[in-house]
Amino acid sequence: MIDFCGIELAHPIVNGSGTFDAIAARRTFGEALLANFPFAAFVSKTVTLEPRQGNPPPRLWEQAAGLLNSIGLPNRGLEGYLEHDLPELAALPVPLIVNVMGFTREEVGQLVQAFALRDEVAALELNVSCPNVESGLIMGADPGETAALLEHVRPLTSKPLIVKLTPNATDVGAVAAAAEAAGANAVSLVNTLRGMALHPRTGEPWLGGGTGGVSGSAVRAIALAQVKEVAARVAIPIVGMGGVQRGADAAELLRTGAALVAVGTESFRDPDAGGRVARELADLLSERSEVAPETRSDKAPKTGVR
Amino acid sequence: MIDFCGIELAHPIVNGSGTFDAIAARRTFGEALLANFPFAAFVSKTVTLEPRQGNPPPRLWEQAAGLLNSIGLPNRGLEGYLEHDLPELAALPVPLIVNVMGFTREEVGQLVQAFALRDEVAALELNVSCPNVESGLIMGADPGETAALLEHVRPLTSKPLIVKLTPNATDVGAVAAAAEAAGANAVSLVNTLRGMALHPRTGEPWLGGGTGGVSGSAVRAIALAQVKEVAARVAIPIVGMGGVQRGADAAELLRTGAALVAVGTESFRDPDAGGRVARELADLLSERSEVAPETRSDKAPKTGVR
Amino acid sequence: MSSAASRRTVAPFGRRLGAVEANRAVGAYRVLEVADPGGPAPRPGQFYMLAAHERWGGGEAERPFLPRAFSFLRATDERLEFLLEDVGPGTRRLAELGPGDGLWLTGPLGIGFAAPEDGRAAVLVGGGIGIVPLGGWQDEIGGPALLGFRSAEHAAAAGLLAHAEVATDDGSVGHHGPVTDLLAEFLGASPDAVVYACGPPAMLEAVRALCAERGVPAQLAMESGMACGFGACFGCVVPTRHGYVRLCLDGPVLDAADLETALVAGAGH
Amino acid sequence: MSSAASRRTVAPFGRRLGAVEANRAVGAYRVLEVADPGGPAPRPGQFYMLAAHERWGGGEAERPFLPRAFSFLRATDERLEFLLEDVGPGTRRLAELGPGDGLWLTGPLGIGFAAPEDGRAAVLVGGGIGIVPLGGWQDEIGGPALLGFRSAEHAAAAGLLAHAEVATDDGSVGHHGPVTDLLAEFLGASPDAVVYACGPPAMLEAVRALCAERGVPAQLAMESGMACGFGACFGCVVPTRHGYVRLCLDGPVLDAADLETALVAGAGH
Ligand SMILES: Cc1cc2nc3c(=O)[nH]c(=O)nc-3n(C[C@H](O)[C@H](O)[C@H](O)COP(=O)(O)OP(=O)(O)OC[C@H]3O[C@@H](n4cnc5c(N)ncnc54)[C@H](O)[C@@H]3O)c2cc1C
Ligand SMILES: Cc1cc2nc3c(=O)[nH]c(=O)nc-3n(C[C@H](O)[C@H](O)[C@H](O)COP(=O)(O)OP(=O)(O)OC[C@H]3O[C@@H](n4cnc5c(N)ncnc54)[C@H](O)[C@@H]3O)c2cc1C
Ligand SMILES: Cc1cc2nc3c(=O)[nH]c(=O)nc-3n(C[C@H](O)[C@H](O)[C@H](O)COP(=O)(O)O)c2cc1C
Ligand SMILES: Cc1cc2nc3c(=O)[nH]c(=O)nc-3n(C[C@H](O)[C@H](O)[C@H](O)COP(=O)(O)O)c2cc1C
Ligand code: FES
Ligand code: FES
Repeated sequence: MIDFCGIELAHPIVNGSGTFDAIAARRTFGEALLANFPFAAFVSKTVTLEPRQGNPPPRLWEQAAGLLNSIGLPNRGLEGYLEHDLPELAALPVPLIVNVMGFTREEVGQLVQAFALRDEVAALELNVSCPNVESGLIMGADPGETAALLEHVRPLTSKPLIVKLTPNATDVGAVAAAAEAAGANAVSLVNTLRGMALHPRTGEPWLGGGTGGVSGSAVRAIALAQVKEVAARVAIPIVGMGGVQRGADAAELLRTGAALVAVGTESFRDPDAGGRVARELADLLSERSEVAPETRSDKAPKTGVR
Repeated sequence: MIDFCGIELAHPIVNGSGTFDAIAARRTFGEALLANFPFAAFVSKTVTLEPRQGNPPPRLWEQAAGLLNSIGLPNRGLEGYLEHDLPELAALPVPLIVNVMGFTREEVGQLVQAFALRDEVAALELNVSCPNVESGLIMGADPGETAALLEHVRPLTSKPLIVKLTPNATDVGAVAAAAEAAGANAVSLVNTLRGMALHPRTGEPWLGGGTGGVSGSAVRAIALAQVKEVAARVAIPIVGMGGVQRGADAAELLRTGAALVAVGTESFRDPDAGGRVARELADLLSERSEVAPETRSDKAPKTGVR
Repeated sequence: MSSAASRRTVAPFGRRLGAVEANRAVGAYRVLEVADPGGPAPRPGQFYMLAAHERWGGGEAERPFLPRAFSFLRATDERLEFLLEDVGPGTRRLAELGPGDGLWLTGPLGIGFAAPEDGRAAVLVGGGIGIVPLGGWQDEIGGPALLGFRSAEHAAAAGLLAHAEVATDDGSVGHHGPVTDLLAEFLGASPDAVVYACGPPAMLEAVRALCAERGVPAQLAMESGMACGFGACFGCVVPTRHGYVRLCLDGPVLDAADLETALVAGAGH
Repeated sequence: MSSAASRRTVAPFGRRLGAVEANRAVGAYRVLEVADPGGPAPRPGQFYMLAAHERWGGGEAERPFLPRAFSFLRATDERLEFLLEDVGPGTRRLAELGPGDGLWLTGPLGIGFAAPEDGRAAVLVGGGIGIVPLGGWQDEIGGPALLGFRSAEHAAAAGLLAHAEVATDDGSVGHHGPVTDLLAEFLGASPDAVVYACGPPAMLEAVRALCAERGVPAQLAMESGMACGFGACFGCVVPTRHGYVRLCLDGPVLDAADLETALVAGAGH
């Protein structure tokens, strides 16, 4: 078992918010999903105060070794989430982490406060980094803004607060340090990198939302560098993500300082990617400890495998 | 012919600094290189005041649809460049743009001043964005720093000054606007994105330089989004680059606001990539103007094809 | 296994490795026969996400990266038949697979066609590669097939369905004109029909408009760009009268009455 | 065409499309015969950058992306012979190409071996896949070949050279031990030799150290990770007594006397 901010997890692999809908997956795959749930905790898609339709289609563009998306955070809003989604997600066999986003500090505060009361929720992730929605960029790209947000919401809950950092920032390490100083229990990164594609025939922006965010293998090296920068600046645990496809990719993020690893886009290629990565990782770690203990890093991850 | 900052160019394709060594290519390909020179202007690799060996190997890591490099700006230094490189580069059949970088404003000033005197040099590109060398990040990631640099060097030359922006910045548009306001004649982007890879066996950083910069197809969508942001903020011409492989990629950058397009990593896959992209682009543009003039953008590039 | 009444066969969790057994040309298309041992019987109209086991990537513009959505033509005894049209790097890679090559498959996904209610007679309308989901459905519920194609080369695929009446854009076979001409004629004679249609957006929109005008119920098997196929990415939405729906989860078969238009941005070629 | 004295044949500018004519196994390796119509005759020790024309990418970890460096084994009549060892996604893809498949090639690149000066007798030392550049060189200057391999399966490639004496790590064929044992013995008998060596870093370093100790001149055909092959990226540097040199431009053949070590970070498997 792994301890992450006081939450017991069976292995270090979770999902990236917005890249796995456990409710839809259960409709598609039935109860087999629950019997083989791929993630050690489930991170739900970003919830906002009001319901959102999301961006007009097309929302997807396939790029070289990656995906550009402009989903626009469709969700039922806080009330709809509490009524429809929460009961179903609470029935999952793993702890639930709810990802929230507000357009003002007060909105984030309202969301945090609402979930603070719910026992079904193990932790909250603050999306301050969504590149599709204006405020995401503003709150998470600046250390001062991030600190002010945390100072506002920290008193509202004793649940672990994970700040999801945006990679579209000059100095993610400084933002992470500001979040830590203001009381964040963990940081997660990377969110998607701002990107754009044009319609091959018309030359107009392809995505209904204009610009979008890049994820997948294409961003793996960028994510690893950012996790390293953040690991050098904070002592709180890091949820590393960005382009993880295989157990070896997860092992690299762990070695670089992550305590957990999230699988995002790879779940689109393989619905059980999370489970596969967890199994490959376990095999790798047991191989290494058997064959060559001396080649393992002495930098232990911030939260270890017990 | 194209007019770029008063320089006449045969077509809109140039090379990215540091991705084509015309002197080495001439040794490898002989005079055929000059007869078929792939670029409309040649941008030389970053020159610093003092000679540099560059970073220890390994310097290259192949990532999904891209390259991660940590070259570390090896060069002969200003004196060596003037003595050895400049005469050979002046013999190329195209205008020469010299890319310079200093570790302080004064150093950049010295470099600019030295080249201001040389008729062989058509323009200067200021590398304020190299992610491998500390100062690169500092000068080009902050609008104030960029403005201060330009204010220092602008009086030193009447040659066009192109500021090469770093993509590792929260707001590239703001940096570009600061450069323009302080007298830059053009901006170029993107430089490489900070990235890292680990040795598959040891788990230590693979690159001798620790971290490096990502280029190639993987960054194309990110580059396009940044060019769009910058185009919305400045009126000076833009040299767009990042993952250009085909004429269609160049056309997209032009359409999004670039006046010229640079080919970088693709030259490693095809030494004549610049020439091929220029030919494919010309075919595309003539096809479009023949077949469907009404589908062309009404946003003309800042510097048009006459 | 699901009963005939259900529109959704639940998929085994995760992707699984199928094996290509045959790849043959049918006119301008390729039929891929894939062994899916242990795979459940899908409902007509459901689809699969497919990717080549090897070398999925490295095509034009360094793609494909994501799996691709395909209806099945017929499914018998744990063998699936797919019909492919080469329109880009993903379909090109799949179309070159030969016997023994591995194929990742996830599915069946989405919901299939609903059986005709109140004794209406089924008529199947297909355009181009859109004939695919009609194959298995016709085997189950019968009914004539009105099929539109670009040219005689493509119309060769009409042989994959029974009782097919053909229209071509170039008039090289069958009726010279859109397949909706045939449908209009049919509905004139049999106004109590229910229409099952699949094809390019413009065709589906013409079918929708015609059926709306005539007050005939229609089910449209639609397309949109997909990344995951199981509701994970929210990328495949199409607008309906009740807001956006994920086509991979609440479709690909939609009730025409729920649509203001069948023209979906980013779908079609 | 270059004279035998020159170490560098200039390459046609750009990459060109060659065609695979044959692909056969030689022990653990594959020989790829490639038609290079109009291509110039390379100098032994020079190399080419190769990439498959189709599906270069989509392998393990979504690679390859860049072309790969390969010495040629022999070059005759505008046909090039390459010998490949499958060590990763690039070599794997190339090793599966068959007759008629296209191959991008750029080259010849770098500089080849220099002819023996002052009448010294040549001895060729190869380790594993490192035997490749010795093939054409032996055809030109003769001399015995001392070849080291992991096992008998790999040692089958010794037949590609003449007068080969073999050593294997596992003793399954020839001398049981490193090929430098054979070289030490040879130099004991013929101290006036000049050594031409190619192989894994550890072997080259052993050759370098031995030759330095014996005062025997040696030329080492080395490896390092390359992106471009023509001096464009500055990525392939190896440290020499005179600083870093680009191996693709000033090598891959280096004078052992210029090296403090032949162990290059990031080279070898
Ligand atoms: C439910 C469903 C069932 C289907 N059934 C079948 C079937 O039975 N047989 C069949 O042949 N096809 C079927 N399709 C269509 C098939 O999925 C597409 O043809 C396939 O995904 C195309 O992939 P590609 O790589 O070949 O082409 P792409 O290059 O992906 O081009 C396909 C279309 O996608 C768009 N596009 C182009 N470039 C990009 C990009 N980079 N990112 C995103 N979009 C892009 C354009 O509109 C283009 O015309 C079905 C689709 C759906 C949704
Ligand atoms: C001048 C020269 C001549 C050569 N001649 C021959 C020849 O005749 N025959 C032959 O078989 N080989 C030859 N080689 C070696 C050949 O170029 C390599 O084996 C090939 O590039 C490996 O590519 P790959 O994709 O198969 O393997 P890779 O996965 O690229 O692995 C090869 C090695 O590269 C490193 N590596 C692993 N992953 C990465 C990564 N992502 N990015 C960068 N490096 C990585 C590791 O050290 C690994 O062992 C030559 C090399 C040079 C420089
Ligand atoms: C289609 C899609 C939707 C996403 N939605 C959200 C979201 O709602 N909230 C959020 O915090 N991150 C969201 N993300 C970001 C992912 O959680 C993750 O940070 C990112 O995709 C990088 O990981 P990957 O490369 O493994 O996909 C989304 C990513 C994708 C691809
Ligand atoms: C190997 C390598 C070396 C580079 N060296 C320099 C350099 O010396 N100075 C500079 O300004 N940019 C340098 N760059 C950045 C490129 O000029 C270009 O901005 C970047 O690679 C993006 O374009 P691409 O994706 O087409 O390669 C280098 C890039 C690569 C890949
Ligand atoms: S394709 Fe991902 S939600 Fe439908
Ligand atoms: S491989 Fe690029 S300089 Fe040698």
